[in-house]
Amino acid sequence: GGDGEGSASGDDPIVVGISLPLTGDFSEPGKGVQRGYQAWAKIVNDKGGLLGRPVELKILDDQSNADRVVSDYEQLIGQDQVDVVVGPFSTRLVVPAARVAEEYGMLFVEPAGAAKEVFEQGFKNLFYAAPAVANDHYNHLAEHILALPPEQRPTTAAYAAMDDPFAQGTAYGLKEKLAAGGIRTVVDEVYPPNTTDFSGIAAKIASSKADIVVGGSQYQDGVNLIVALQQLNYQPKLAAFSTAPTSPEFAAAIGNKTEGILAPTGYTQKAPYPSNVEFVEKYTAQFGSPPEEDEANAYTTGQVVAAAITAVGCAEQGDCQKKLIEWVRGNTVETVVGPLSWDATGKPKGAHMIQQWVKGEIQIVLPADAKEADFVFPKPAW
Amino acid sequence: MPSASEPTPTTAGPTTTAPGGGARPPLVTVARAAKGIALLALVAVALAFPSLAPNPYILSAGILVLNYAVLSTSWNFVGGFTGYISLGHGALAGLGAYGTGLLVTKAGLPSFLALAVSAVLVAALAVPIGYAALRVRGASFVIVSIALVLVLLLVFQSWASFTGGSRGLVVPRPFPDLLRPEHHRVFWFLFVALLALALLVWWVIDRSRFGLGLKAIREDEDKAEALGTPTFAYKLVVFVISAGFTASAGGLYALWFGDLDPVFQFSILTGSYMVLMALLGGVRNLFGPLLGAVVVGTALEYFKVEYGNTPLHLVATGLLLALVVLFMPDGVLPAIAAQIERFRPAQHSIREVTAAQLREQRERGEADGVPPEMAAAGNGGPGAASARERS
Amino acid sequence: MSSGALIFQSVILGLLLGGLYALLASGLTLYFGIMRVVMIAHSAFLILAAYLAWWWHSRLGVDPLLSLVVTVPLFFGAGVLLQRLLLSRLRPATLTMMSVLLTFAIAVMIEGLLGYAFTGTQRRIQLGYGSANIELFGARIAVVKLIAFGLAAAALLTLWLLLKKTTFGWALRATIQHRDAARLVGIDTDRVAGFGFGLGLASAAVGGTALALDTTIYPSLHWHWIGPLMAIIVVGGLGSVPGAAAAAMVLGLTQSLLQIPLNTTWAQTVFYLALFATLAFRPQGFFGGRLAQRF
Amino acid sequence: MASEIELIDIQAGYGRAAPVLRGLTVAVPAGTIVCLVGPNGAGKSTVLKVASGLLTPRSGRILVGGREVTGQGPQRMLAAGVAHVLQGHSVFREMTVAENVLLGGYTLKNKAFVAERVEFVKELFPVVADRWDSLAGLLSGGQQKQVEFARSLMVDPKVVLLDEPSMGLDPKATATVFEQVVRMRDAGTAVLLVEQNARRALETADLGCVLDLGRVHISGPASELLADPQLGELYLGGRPAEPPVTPKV
Amino acid sequence: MTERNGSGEALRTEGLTKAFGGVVALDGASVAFRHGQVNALIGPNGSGKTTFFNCVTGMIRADGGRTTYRGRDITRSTPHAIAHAGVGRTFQLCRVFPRMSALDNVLAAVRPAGLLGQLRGAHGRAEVDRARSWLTRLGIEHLADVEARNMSWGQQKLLELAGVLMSDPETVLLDEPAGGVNPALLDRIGGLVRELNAEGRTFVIVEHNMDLVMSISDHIVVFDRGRPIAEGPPSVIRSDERVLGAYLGV
Ligand SMILES: Nc1ncnc2c1ncn2[C@@H]1O[C@H](COP(=O)(O)OP(=O)(O)OP(=O)(O)O)[C@@H](O)[C@H]1O
Ligand SMILES: Nc1ncnc2c1ncn2[C@@H]1O[C@H](COP(=O)(O)OP(=O)(O)OP(=O)(O)O)[C@@H](O)[C@H]1O
Ligand SMILES: CC(C)C[C@H](N)C(=O)O
Ligand SMILES: [Mg+2]
Ligand SMILES: [Mg+2]
Repeated sequence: GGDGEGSASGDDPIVVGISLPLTGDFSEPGKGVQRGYQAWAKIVNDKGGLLGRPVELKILDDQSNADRVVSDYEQLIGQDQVDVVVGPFSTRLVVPAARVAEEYGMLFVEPAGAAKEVFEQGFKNLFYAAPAVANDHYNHLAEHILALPPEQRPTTAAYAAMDDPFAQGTAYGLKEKLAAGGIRTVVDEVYPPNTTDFSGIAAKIASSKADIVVGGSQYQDGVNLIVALQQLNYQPKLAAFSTAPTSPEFAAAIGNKTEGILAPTGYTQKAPYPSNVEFVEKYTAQFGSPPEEDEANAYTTGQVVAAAITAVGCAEQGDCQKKLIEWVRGNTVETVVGPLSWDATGKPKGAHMIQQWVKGEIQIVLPADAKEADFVFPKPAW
Repeated sequence: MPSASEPTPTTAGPTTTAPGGGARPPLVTVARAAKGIALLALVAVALAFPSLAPNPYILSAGILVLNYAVLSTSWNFVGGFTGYISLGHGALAGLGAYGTGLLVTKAGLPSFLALAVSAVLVAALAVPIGYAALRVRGASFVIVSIALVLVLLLVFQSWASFTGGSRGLVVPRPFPDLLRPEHHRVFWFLFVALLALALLVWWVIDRSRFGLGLKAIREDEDKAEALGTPTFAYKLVVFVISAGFTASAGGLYALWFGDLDPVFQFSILTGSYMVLMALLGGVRNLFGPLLGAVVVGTALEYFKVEYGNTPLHLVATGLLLALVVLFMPDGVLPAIAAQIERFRPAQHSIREVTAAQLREQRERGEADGVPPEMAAAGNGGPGAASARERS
Repeated sequence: MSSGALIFQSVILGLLLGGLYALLASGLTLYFGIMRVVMIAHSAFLILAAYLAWWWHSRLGVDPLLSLVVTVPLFFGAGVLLQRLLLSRLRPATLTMMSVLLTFAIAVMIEGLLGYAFTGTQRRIQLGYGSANIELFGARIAVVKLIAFGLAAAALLTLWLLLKKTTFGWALRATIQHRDAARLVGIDTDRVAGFGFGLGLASAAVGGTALALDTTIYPSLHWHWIGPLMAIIVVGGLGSVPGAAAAAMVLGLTQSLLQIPLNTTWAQTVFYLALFATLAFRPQGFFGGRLAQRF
Repeated sequence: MASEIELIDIQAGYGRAAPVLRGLTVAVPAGTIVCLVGPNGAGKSTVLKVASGLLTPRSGRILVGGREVTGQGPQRMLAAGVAHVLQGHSVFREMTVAENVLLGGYTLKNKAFVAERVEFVKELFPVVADRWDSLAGLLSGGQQKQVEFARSLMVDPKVVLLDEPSMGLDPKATATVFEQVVRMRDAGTAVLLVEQNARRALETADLGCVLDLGRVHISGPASELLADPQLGELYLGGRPAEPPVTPKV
Repeated sequence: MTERNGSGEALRTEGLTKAFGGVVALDGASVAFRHGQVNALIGPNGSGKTTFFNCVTGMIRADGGRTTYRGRDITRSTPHAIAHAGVGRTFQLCRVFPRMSALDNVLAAVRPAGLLGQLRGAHGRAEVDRARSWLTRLGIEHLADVEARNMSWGQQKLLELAGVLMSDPETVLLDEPAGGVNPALLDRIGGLVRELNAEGRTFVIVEHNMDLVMSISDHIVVFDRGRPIAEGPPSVIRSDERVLGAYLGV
């Protein structure tokens, strides 16, 4: 399905091919990314499109399935002859998708391939449209904890991460730093993506009585783990989970017992960049609520592609793609998450912020210069 | 060329081989000619497809179908000959794929050497697996085969340090410089070659004494054993052959596709697609699984393109399987053969005679010196036709 | 860090899990051991029931337990129809094999329809008491898990009584072993076989609801259940309801305890190890008996 | 004399295939044994299946006790008083001998009567008592046949259809079976008996019917059939050279 | 066929024992069957005759005792090895390959040797001719291309016999060949057995049809409760009191 409404000019549309996990493991964030792309297309088209041509999205559902994502991009590029492609959600799907794009010589800007593995594949066409890679997401939190006075500083930590490059990347990025700072790891669990029963893991964490619990989660697994921990009445001093707590569904999913839960984010609605003000406003008008991180990442992706197309002056398969790739590699793009530029592997050069649920709302607490609320430590009981 | 033991109750039976069967009716010759032409057409299509495919996507979809064809033909070594229904063949393909991938990435073998070594390793591994699994029959075998997939899934998910776990394993490209359409073209021919080899081996076994022994196992294993067939050894050998081909298909897929994820490599769905395809085409037929793969594989791709955003392809698959099981348990090819049968003049192979007529015949026969013996031993009579019914 | 407490906690979790396994495996045993049908779709129906409970809760806001009032009769009816319209059409000679494929097809269809209706997104019932728990000698028992266990136990007991204490159980077994002979002693075989299947599915309805109370569900979740359940009925001895229940408790407990030294995934392999060991050393299972081959 | 069961002009067959029975008529009066003989595949078992409602005839009528019962299933037929012992092995293999025998009385409400019958069959067939709790499928071939026959003795029907009850039985058990057949006849039951042990059966029976190719070929008093030398050769086998060693009932 | 010694011992068991749970099916059965004879094995239902066949042919493993065939110990051999040694059998409930033609049913009994033998075509001219000649001898040649499941009981019995004979056993064990077979047909089966015996084959026949047993056997072994209680030629057995008591029930 496309989103080509409002095509003012009668020109041939620029078809953007996307495969997204609208169902399956990544469906919650996947739908967020979809909304972000849709908002981008609408905003671009409302302004008359790119190169005078309207933008049309062609979105396929890959069901969070790495096999499907490959055949989706194969279909988009080979059969549907889309003009450009952009990435799906999550590292696990981004890597195989990027390879298809590369082998067809296409530019591949993606919103959600944050794990360091993405940049180790030798892709020449890939660019991650967000500020930082997974392992650096918790950098501010690690600094903050290690800077606490010794008597306040937690001494033990429990980690549970999904067997997923991104989720593990975040948790282990933090783990490395805390362990180096002398915080002992007492539980270190890995679970496959489709795990539904977390009571065993929760029992181990609870009985370890760790001061800190860190979940390398995507979405539903984070929710399940938190509920399982709550069922065992485990009360850590600090609880951090990647991705899940930033989702709009999160609070209801765990029965509103959210107080004090932490999560990293690359985006804030309050960021002062001019395009962000426009984005938040128009997005809110379109969808009724302000955008979250996933939406923003998709929007950023769109911005990068749009900038390249506008600058190079073409959008189709073939030689044009080489030019687009060249352009992105050599330039800095102003986006809703700030100015983005990339190294040779497509890795962005920026940092993430830390959010916390404070008084029933998720707010930025770190770094100090961006904070919306004070960091609460130790966390109140949940 | 299709199976000589095809159950065609009222034809001249194993037409290709029946010696002294008297003059062959012209129909049979026509049928043979038709088969020859069909075979040639098949070869022509296989060779020309890459040039005919309108775009690389169609070619890649074709490769998927071919992969299915190799898999279900490989499955049919066990399922068709011995009647052991394995829902777990997906695991063997997965092992082949991972074996190839790991040999390339961890041992640094060249891609196709890795493929060969992996196929041999899986075949070797099939000896202990078969040794355990083939000891039980019927439902227990199905359960074991399902368990095989599930346990390997757990192992490959959990043993992340070796297999990459749920994060998957990336298999380096054998031809890193090829653009994707070229890459597809090369692999199309590789898959065609593998399929041809599998078909050839199946065909050789089908007509051999070994094959007849396997079929006897399918019909009545204890009886076969009592007649002197070393049933266990037979089953094991054919299981190993099947595993080798299945693993080769898996390995070739790994080289072609490049990304392995345990959830898909060790999926019951893969195994059941093999069963569905073989069953649909007809498990007693050389080309049955191929036909099934073309039908089901094409349908799957079609569903995906048409209804891509919905899981309705699962419903369609299920529906198809259910219909086949309920109405065509012998497959399409035999069903077609049976339809053709109906247009031939009815031949009653079991004579309908009363005991009195029988005695007359016998007396006449004895005069002629032909011993009609117990010619109508329990003259099947009306059963002749009724027995063609699936009972 | 007290590992004694962890063990105790794991034992409790294992028993609670085992109860659910027991109920589900008993349903499978019913079709499998008694009716010679390999019911791959059992866990798909389980997930279906879970979805219905979830839907009931999220749409109508009613407690999922109340959905049983609808799902149990509904599933019973579905079971009767399934048996009468589909399974009864299979040739007796190939019943076991073909029923695998047929019920496999049904499972896949259910999965597809669930995906169509509810998407592949993971769902979870958000209960007010979802994380409520009670303390027992230092261990914590989630209220939802306790309810699920109670449901399973009640259903299991009912099933067992029906099979053992009524002639229905006899009639069911006779029907499947020799249909014509059963008809000749006066058994209404169509009805009995249908009821048998209905009963099995009704147990899936209860199990599904119990499952939905405390776990996320998604359409393809049934694959994760089918393996352990199959293993349980083989270990327990095909055909024996008490055998399946006992094996379920033992394996559930083992799995839970193994999670302490191993991770969750490795711990699951216990089912398959038990399955292979059973087939290697005691193919007739550890509790029920299976007819040895006669020549 | 009114017949207890009558099959009139029956056409019957399996599936869509040609009919097995082609216009067959048989009647069994109360207190009479009618013996059906004929070559393998003649349709003898099919006749019994039609008579007990297992197989619905394509045309023709079935009367039990003068009442029309055409098209009714075995359950209703049993209620009408028709019992049928199948050919071959039809024990419930994975149930105990006890369960098998008791299932023979599935339709009975009277517990005392059931207990009485159980005692009776246990005495008649020692194997039933000896192996009361073992699975029926594990018994030897002949033992299973005995259990089957015992099962059929649990009820007291008006019409009994017996399909080769002596197949696989040892001489002693064969004698018991024939004794019971005679006892039933004497109690007024109508017995339709199919036997390949044809001479023996005809010696016991009152009337005989030779079935061939789905029709009644010849019928008449059993003794006349036995005496017909041509029939003997065609259907009953040549007289053994030596006198039979099987004891007479 | 290998050289056939008219007087040697074919099959011998010593103290063969088999119990199923509490049921003792074979209780130290020691029996010897001479080569080149038609032997009968009779006894009441459940006396262990079928179990004896099953143990001798390796289909089930005896708990104790020894079986030798022509002097070779076959106690622990697999069924196919025993078949290779020259012992063929039929089953009490006739067993054929239901979805194979009669011809294939018979051909399936061919035992190929070596890898190349395995891969040779199953329908080689020599084998097919031999198979057809067996079908002819058993009078079911016209059914060669009919699937076994479409045959009547009697035809299946003959087909099973043809298959066993195709595997060219020196010794044939038949379990109730007469059960359910029309008496007119039975006479001919008896004739065939004698004919084949004249060619040098040994038979062991389990049968309840005394007319048949008495008319065709040279030697009769009577089983009761899992062990032989009497043996001898028909004339002796017919008047043996134990036999009359245990078996014939008079
Ligand atoms: N279930 C069935 N389906 C199809 N055909 C059948 C079926 N049962 C019997 N027949 C056919 O019907 C005919 C009559 O069978 P029936 O069993 O009545 O013979 P019968 O006289 O009892 O023979 P026998 O002495 O061998 O028992 C046979 O030719 C047989 O092939
Ligand atoms: N697999 C088994 N499990 C348990 N008991 C068995 C088994 N096989 C045979 N038996 C028992 O062993 C005894 C001997 O059985 P067998 O079949 O050898 O008798 P048979 O002499 O062939 O009798 P028939 O003349 O009735 O065929 C019987 O009591 C039977 O119940
Ligand atoms: C921050 C997220 C958008 C990154 C994504 N979850 C990934 O797997 O890489
Ligand atoms: Mg009959
Ligand atoms: Mg026997």
